[in-house]
Amino acid sequence: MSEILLRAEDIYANYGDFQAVQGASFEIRKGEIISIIGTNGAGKSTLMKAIGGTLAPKSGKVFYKDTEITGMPTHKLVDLGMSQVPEGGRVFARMTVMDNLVMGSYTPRARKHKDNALERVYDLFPVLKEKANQVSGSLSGGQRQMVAIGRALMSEPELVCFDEISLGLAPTVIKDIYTKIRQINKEGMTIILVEQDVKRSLKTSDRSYVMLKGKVVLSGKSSELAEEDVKKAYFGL
Amino acid sequence: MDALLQSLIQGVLLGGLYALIGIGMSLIFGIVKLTNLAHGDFLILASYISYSVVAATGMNPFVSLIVVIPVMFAIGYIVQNTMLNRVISKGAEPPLLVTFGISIVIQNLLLYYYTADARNLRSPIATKSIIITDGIRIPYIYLIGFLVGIIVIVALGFYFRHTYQGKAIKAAADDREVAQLMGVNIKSIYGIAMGISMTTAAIAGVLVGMIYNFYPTSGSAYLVIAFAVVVIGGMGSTYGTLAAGILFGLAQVMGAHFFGASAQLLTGYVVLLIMLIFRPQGLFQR
Amino acid sequence: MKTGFLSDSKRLIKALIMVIVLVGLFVLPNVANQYTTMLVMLICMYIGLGQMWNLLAGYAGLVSLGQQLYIGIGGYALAVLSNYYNIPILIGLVVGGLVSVGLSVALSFLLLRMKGMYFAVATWITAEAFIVIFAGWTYMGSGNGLFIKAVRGMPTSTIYYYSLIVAILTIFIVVFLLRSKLGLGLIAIRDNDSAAETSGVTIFRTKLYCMMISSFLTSIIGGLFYMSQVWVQPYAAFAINWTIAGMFIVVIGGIGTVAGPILGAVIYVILNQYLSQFGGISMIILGVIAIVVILFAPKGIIGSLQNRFGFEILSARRDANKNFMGMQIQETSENTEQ
Amino acid sequence: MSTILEVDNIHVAYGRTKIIPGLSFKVEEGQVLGVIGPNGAGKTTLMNALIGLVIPTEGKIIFDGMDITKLPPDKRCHLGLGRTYQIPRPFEGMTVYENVLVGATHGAGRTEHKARPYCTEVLKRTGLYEKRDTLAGQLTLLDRKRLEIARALGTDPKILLLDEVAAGLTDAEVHDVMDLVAELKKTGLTIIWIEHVIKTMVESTDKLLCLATGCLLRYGDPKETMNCLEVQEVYLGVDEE
Amino acid sequence: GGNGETEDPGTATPERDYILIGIPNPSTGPIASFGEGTPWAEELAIKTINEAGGIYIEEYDMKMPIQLKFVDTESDPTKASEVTQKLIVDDKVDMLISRHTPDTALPVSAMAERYGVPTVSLECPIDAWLSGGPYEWAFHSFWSIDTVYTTFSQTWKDLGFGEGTKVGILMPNDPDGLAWLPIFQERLAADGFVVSDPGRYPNMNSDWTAIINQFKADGVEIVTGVNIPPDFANFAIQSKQLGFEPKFTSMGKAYLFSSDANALGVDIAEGLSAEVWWSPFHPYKSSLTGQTPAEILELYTAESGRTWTAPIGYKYAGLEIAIDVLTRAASLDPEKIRDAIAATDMTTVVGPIKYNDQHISETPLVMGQWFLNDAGDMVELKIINSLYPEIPVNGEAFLK
Ligand SMILES: Nc1ncnc2c1ncn2[C@@H]1O[C@H](COP(=O)(O)OP(=O)(O)OP(=O)(O)O)[C@@H](O)[C@H]1O
Ligand SMILES: Nc1ncnc2c1ncn2[C@@H]1O[C@H](COP(=O)(O)OP(=O)(O)OP(=O)(O)O)[C@@H](O)[C@H]1O
Ligand SMILES: [Mg+2]
Ligand SMILES: [Mg+2]
Repeated sequence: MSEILLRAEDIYANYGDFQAVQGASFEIRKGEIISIIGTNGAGKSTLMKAIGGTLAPKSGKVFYKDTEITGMPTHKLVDLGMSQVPEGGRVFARMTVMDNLVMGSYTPRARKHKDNALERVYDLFPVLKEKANQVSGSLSGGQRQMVAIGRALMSEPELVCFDEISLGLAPTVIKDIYTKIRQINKEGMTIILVEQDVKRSLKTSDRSYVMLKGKVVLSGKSSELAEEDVKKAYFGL
Repeated sequence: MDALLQSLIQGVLLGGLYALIGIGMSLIFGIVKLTNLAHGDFLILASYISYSVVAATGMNPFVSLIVVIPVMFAIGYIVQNTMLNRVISKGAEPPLLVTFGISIVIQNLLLYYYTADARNLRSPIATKSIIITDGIRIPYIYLIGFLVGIIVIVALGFYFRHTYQGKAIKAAADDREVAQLMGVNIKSIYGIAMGISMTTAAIAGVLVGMIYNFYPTSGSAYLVIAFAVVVIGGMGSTYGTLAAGILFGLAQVMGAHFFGASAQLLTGYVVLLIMLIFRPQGLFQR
Repeated sequence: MKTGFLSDSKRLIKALIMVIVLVGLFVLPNVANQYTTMLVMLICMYIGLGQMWNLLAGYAGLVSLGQQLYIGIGGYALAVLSNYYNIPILIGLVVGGLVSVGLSVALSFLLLRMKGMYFAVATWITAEAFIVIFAGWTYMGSGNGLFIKAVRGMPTSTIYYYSLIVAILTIFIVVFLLRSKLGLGLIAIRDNDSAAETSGVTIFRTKLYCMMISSFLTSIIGGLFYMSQVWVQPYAAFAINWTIAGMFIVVIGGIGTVAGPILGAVIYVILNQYLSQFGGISMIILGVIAIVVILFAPKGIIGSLQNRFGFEILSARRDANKNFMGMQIQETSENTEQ
Repeated sequence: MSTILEVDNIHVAYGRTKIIPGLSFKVEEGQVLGVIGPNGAGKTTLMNALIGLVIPTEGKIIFDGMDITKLPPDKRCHLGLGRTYQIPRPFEGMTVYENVLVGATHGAGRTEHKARPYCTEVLKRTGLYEKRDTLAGQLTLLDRKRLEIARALGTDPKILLLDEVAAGLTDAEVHDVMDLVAELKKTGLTIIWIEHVIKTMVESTDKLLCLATGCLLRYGDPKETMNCLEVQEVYLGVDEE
Repeated sequence: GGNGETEDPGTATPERDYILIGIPNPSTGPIASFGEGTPWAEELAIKTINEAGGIYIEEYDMKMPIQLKFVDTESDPTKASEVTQKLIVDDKVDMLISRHTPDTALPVSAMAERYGVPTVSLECPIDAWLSGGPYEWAFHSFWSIDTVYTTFSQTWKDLGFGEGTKVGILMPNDPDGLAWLPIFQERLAADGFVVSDPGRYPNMNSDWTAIINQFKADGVEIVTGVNIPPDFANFAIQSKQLGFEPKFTSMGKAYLFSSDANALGVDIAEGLSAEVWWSPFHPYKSSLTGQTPAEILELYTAESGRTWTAPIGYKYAGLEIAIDVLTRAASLDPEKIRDAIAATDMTTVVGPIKYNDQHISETPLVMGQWFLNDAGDMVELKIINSLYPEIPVNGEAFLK
């Protein structure tokens, strides 16, 4: 087995007084794809924020390659090789598509490969090349999602986390994306998928975690998880 | 005829200076979305710092920039990081009040240390001109102001268009959280933006100090000019600011030329309001 | 859930307190010393100024830096009408208010095209332009301004009552407005204008009403200020300081709350009076206080208290369960899901 | 059944970029019309044109026999057009209840008193009743989408325009939305629904319209539209499952 | 009327054992340079009398020392009016002294009238102060614009500028400019000068090209008017840049203080002439200590390290008047104090004070010019013309 890349231990995260994540743990090994699934409001996005540094966890620890990274500022995590696509196709609305993508290669490590990476993204989403000089605030919903995904890929991360990757994308594009994900995974990128589409995520990932009300209630090899169990865990039946 | 040409020249040159006064504000206004009511006072603060440096070392005011710029950059960085960053996400009004607080503190500290006496950074070229004809002259100091204004603005334009850091500032202003996810150090990036704004204020402050006399309260007059330039040019648009500065400067000087001295300020404002009717988001804003 | 009885009695107590406070304020000039009367008078004026700025900035999202325009108009209206036409002061106040409304309507066609800080700056520049206009207008006494001779001997207590009534009026109007359909539309526009528009809110009209109300009352408050000051002069009458004072009051007290400007005005007036004796450093202290308060309580004092204790005085919030009229201390929504 | 909405050869452009170069179709009263198409095809743009956020450069939009091509959004809302936003835009400083109240008072022209029971009903129907006092800024994505629908319903529309309200929902939740749509349809509401979830579209719409680069690719029975070769090519992709 | 609002002590035990004089002062803001020297000058003035135990007050049959209460007007008339009200109703001052430009003198005098507080006002052109009248409680002393003109024109005539000389006037649109304008226009015309008037420019004007162009076109030889210092500085520098060099400049307000004059740079400042309201060369003596202006200012420079300014004389004189009045009134009854002010007839460091029925007493004004000092690095003021025989001339006017 390959080394553990990221390990989250007993994470608690709050919004004010409200506990959105209540003791969730998971780990991911180098080269894996894992999926985190759960109903709306289960706390998936919050967990990702807590790991990615945009929301300080109340308690718990996060390790990246055996170094503790809990509470480390986000930009440092990015330097270490973690990247995230937040949910909802968030783009730098007043910047052009091209500048958005270029921002993806902000880390010194990624800057070197900027031109290559840009080509790859354009390859994946040809429409973005057409719109390279359009202000991204005026893109369609799906196009924004493409920018967000492309931007994360620009940083050539070791570990990337996609929150609701297929949101707003047309079926053709979704298919492409999933093919692409498997491909970049094979090229060595470790991937966390946060998805609503249970079937697709089970199919794509090596292992899965099911979250309910802020806790991980089920986990295991995706291929071994029975659909019945997942459903039960999912709805807390 | 000479008088008209002289006014035209003066208007354009003055406009370059106006653009320089406005550019730092426009940057912070458009990109960080912060209305810095203390911009004029920072500018005058730079004039005073330069004054002290010149008084202590006897160097040329321009040379004093090697001290003034780093000091102003640091002040901007610190002010942004210790105060403004804490309120920037709380809506438009708290930062407005904080910058106003900073404005009165600067004014009164200056008054305290430097007294209400008039000061300037007069250098021998202040009263010299290039004489073209008897009726047309180009004052060196305005010419320098104009050229420096253009250089600074072009440099800033390049910075925001072609450097990662420049883009990071814009990105951070658009979406803080996502910018962090790109690896931007959000804590320092606004500080850097403010530092750059203060750098332009430093340059403008030294020029203003060489052209005009200044007092601890002089800042407010420059704030109005900066605002006018920003509104005409469109927030955060570097070349827009340049065009706006020239338009505003020309409007004032030509207003005075055609309608008399009393019309000078008013013509400026009228041009500004007309601009706003046709381009409510500024000249160069999409 | 509270029982009907409980909330009824709470309401009664609340009403009782209000009545006592009101009666107290109305007899104040007879029982308190002259200085207290003057302080409360100033506080009342600044409450009005603050409430009106809050209505624009805090509720409608129209961050104005040009309220001084209406202060100036109010002062000048008083001066012109009483000096040149011998018109009684009170009528002068109202006429000033109406002129301001007219002006605000005319300006709205220009200003309301702008959003955010463009609006802020444009309002300020407009007021600056009015300095230039009034300073060049011989009829208005040009740069010299005008003395409002008719109010020279007016006793403080008279101005006190006018101010008190106007302050109460502004509070009442703000509360009433916010609990009306118009207020709901205003807040919707502030939060997201295009969504508000597709929800049926007519943006221009809603903002316009708001500007009209605020210009009318601000102008009346301007008249009151100049009743007490006697001399109206363009550079002071149209000075940004008026709006800054309003902003200080609202932001320190708590923007977007009704009680905020009241507390803010009390702090502002007392602080100013107290600091005035410290000569050179009074302004530094005021500036530092403004900065420190905002840094540690960015929502203002009332806003922060509300956050901590979870109640709202004079709330404009609608409770989905209860009828909204009547002034009661309401508990804000605690999150239902846990 | 009568035609409630007629789109007659509209051209829509943002500045110099033409998005919809001539599009015509009709919607019957009480129907659910599905709109699909690749990303960037112009679906949201079409909706913006219907609601008045962008004015077509050519062509006409006729609603209930009335030419509304140039009316501003608020007027259209008063006439009975309600919409949701693809990227939710709640009034963040307001509670969920107040969000709905805005539409119910300003959009539907009720007094606040009269709007109250109606809002309660809308909130219950959209499953937000429990959260009525929560500040809208604190909702999860799903609830924000629900709130979008609730707010649109609050305006008491004759036509409801839904923009990707089911995106990001789990199967069960999508079913909730489908039930809601079915229920709304029963009350005689006309619905125009943009969505990328094919199964849903096929199951719950009466007619399906496929857009590609601003042009009408196919308009008709949902199954037929889906089976159309061109649609499969540009939109669905060659099926591998 | 509001005059009844002041309370009458009436009893034999005083509420406090000192006399309180309120002094609103522009300590901060644009006219802060006028406020400089406060409280030094005022405290100097009350020192001797307080050391002697104060002033005898009949009602209480005791001597009471004077205490001063200063408040900052921030150079803002609105603030000035608010803080003056505080002095009156909170601190219950027995008297007010109001001075330093219309922005302070007018609102303070207006409040004095409303509340019926006896007030000594100084240092604001008489014409401007009168526009707020008629006054019952406030009394004012300074010079009038008419005198300014007479002084200016006398100097010009002495220098040989005769009828037909082209005079450019530079008057802003502010209370001073508007007050000076009609008087200068009328008298310039009467004296046969040819006037070039580019119009009322606003304060803090940033560009002077149009004005300079007109002066050049009209062949202006003398420039006169009244400006705030930054505006004149700017005008003078731009004039030089654009090649406009008038033969003689006589400007009010623009470079009264040594700091303002020297900030212009010696090349510009040398030869400028101005109205001088007070200087170390004034021959009067303090009614309190017999000190001469020169002595007082020497003390000031020694203690503060700053150069002298004319307002210091008026700060001092205000208290001279107040002490004289209170001594004569021997009462804290406002009406008695007021009557005592009306009856004033004395000589202060700024000159004789005797109010007329408009409550005005005109103080002397002379003409000064800035001369290069011996080292050649600074300019210093000398008096070059005087309508008052007692104030001697100590420099010879020159053209540049
Ligand atoms: N900014 C916020 N303030 C307060 N509460 C929040 C905030 N964001 C989310 N929550 C709450 O935290 C809980 C978990 O939210 P989270 O976004 O992590 O869920 P999720 O599993 O990602 O759901 P979804 O599938 O809808 O994205 C929800 O109940 C939500 O209401
Ligand atoms: N303001 C604008 N300026 C220029 N182009 C724009 C603007 N708004 C949208 N577009 C372009 O118009 C096209 C259609 O956008 P629209 O949002 O209608 O697509 P859509 O069909 O809703 O796509 P999606 O399924 O991704 O939401 C896109 O290519 C988009 O980039
Ligand atoms: Mg989520
Ligand atoms: Mg769309």
